[in-house]
Amino acid sequence: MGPISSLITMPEWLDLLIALLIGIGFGFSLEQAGFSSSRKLAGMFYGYDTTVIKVFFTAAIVALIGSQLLSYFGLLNLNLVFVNEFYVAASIVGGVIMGAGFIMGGFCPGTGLCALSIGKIDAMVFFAGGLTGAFLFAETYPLIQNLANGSYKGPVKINEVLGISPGLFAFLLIIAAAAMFWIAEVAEKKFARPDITNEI
Amino acid sequence: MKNRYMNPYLAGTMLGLVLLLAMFLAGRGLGASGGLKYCVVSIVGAVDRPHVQESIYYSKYFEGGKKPLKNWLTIEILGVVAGGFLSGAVSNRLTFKIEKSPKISNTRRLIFAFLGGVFFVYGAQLARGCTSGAALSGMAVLSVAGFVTMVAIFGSAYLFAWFFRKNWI
Amino acid sequence: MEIIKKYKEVITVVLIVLILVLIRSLGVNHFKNDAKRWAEPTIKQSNTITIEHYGTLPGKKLVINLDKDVSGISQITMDGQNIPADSILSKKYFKIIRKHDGPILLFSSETSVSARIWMVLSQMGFDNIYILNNNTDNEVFKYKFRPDTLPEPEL
Amino acid sequence: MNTREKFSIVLLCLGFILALLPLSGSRSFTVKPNELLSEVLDDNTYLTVDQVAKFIISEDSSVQIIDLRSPEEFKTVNIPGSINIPYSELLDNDSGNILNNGKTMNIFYSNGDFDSNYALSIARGLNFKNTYVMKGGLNEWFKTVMNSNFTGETITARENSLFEARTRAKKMFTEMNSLPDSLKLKFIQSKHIAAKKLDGGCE
Repeated sequence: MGPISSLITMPEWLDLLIALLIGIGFGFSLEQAGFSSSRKLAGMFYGYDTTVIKVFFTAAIVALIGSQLLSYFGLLNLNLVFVNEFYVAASIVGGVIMGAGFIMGGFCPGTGLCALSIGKIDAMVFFAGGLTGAFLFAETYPLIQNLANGSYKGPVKINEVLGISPGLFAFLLIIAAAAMFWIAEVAEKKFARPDITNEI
Repeated sequence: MKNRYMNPYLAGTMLGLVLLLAMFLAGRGLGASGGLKYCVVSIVGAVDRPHVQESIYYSKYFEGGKKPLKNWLTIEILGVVAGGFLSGAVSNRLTFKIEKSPKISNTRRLIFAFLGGVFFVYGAQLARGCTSGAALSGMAVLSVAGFVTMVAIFGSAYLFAWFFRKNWI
Repeated sequence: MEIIKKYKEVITVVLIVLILVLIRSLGVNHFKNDAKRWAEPTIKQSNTITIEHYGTLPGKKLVINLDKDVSGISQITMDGQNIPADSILSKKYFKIIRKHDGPILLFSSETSVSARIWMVLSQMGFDNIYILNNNTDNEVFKYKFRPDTLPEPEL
Repeated sequence: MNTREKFSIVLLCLGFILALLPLSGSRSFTVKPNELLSEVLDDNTYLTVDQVAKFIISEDSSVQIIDLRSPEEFKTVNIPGSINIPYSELLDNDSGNILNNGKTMNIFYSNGDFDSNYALSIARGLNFKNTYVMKGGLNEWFKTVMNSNFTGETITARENSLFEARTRAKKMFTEMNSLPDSLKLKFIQSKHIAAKKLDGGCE
């Protein structure tokens, strides 16, 4: 059956309306989680606030379980759901650059946007920086083309690489996540910074 | 006194369900950095047409009279801003302010915020997705790219955390 | 009692999912997972058997005549069970098929009908089911294509 | 009992259930068995070779003819304008996107009556309502269209148009398949619609 978009050829307006609604839900959840606060986000790298890890992994796992169940019930054809393509070098280098950006700016694009939406001036500057970054990438693209498109592996799924069923992998991932949640809360007590956490 | 934030696990579940909905309705994950790119592309397109035509990068976003602004991701990030505002309104967190550690000056915070934006989105373009587009959505569909990007982002952030600790703690 | 109170949210969520999953996996009247697996015999062409050879199958056989009339099957066997194709999933007949253990053989004077019904039943999880037919060369290309010897057309 | 423990337990339980399920990437039938049964027994899912012949000579672009035979067989002879999805690959991932091509009709044919009708049951079971079968397959096509010659004294208007259609289809078929392999291959490649790429991510 699903995804709906593959069943019926949607008129553009409907497709974009869905995009808007999804976006609203996305922004709302991020802001409710407290991702509109750079100090809260940065907290996870210094241990005094690990909300990021909790929200991030809970979300990924919920979506993972949900999609697997839907496909088991025959409601969602996972072969028609986009799977990110794997460019080894690009993913790693890009990831490292993003990490640096994360710790400098205290936002990632998504969280930056919803911080901006509630009037955080630093987030607006971050957004301006983001636009500049995208512009720089576009201009420097010819130089880094090979890096960006090199070592292409296609849309590979991790459970296929490991040769186990998606369900089993999900289970292992969840075990790891549960352990991480526990560690995270221990860390929060160890590196507690009431002076900061009370401000945010 | 502002309202407290939602319980992280609850918020995570909510976010997860939104992601699931995106997969079910549109057969795709969430994304943010892509939207920024399309904004830039359309701005450049409006300012400097000829440059766009010859550039191998920009041209592909305009071929066949495509409008970068009328794009799933662009509309989605509009939604993100709206949703964030909505949430801020209901838990009255709407205030203009520069959030920073008291130990650093506003200018320093803003400079780093700007640099952060530049780095993050540049990296996101390279990795074809940011924390939401590549890491979160990628993990939900079990894509290797998602896990690798996620590890790279958080791993390097932890490494660099020491150098920038003055900004935060 | 204490424990149930303490864990009530947990129990509700897990229970709901568990029940849904059980309904899905134990229900009889639905298609099994993994279409490719249940179509495998047709790719290996191990799901058709000729009238001469079907006797060699082990176990008690159930020959099903999918045609409206019996003239076709009566030439093969007298103990064929007459089940019109359109009522094969009706309670009465489906029970017979489900209860039967041993090979099930589908016969129809229309090859296409038995082929289609075979796929439907196989996807519902019947793995000891065959198509009874004689024209074994049905999927063999019987003709010879003669290219025209005229000078080829300008393209 | 704090929230973390509750959530961890729920997720672990669900994960455990998932781990036990026979999940696999490949697809499963989605329509209800009774619906599928009535669909596969519907006579409108059959097309005669003459109907197909008419589609070919009119080069109807709303119709997609799908050859289920092996690539080798396909290369030697195939119906003009058809694309090749070997039956053994029908259930592979991208074939779904090929059937999902917005055509009003996807017409399956193989040499005979087995593969094409298996394919129809599969496609309909996966909820591709726009799928049909050319009855009798390529054998029937040769019997009726390629070897058609009118015997008799007088010919009615209907027969006349029928035979004219057959003759024209036959001509197209022969021309197409008489091409030297190199040209034919080019033609086939130009006809082959690639599975449409999925849209998503931050690209």
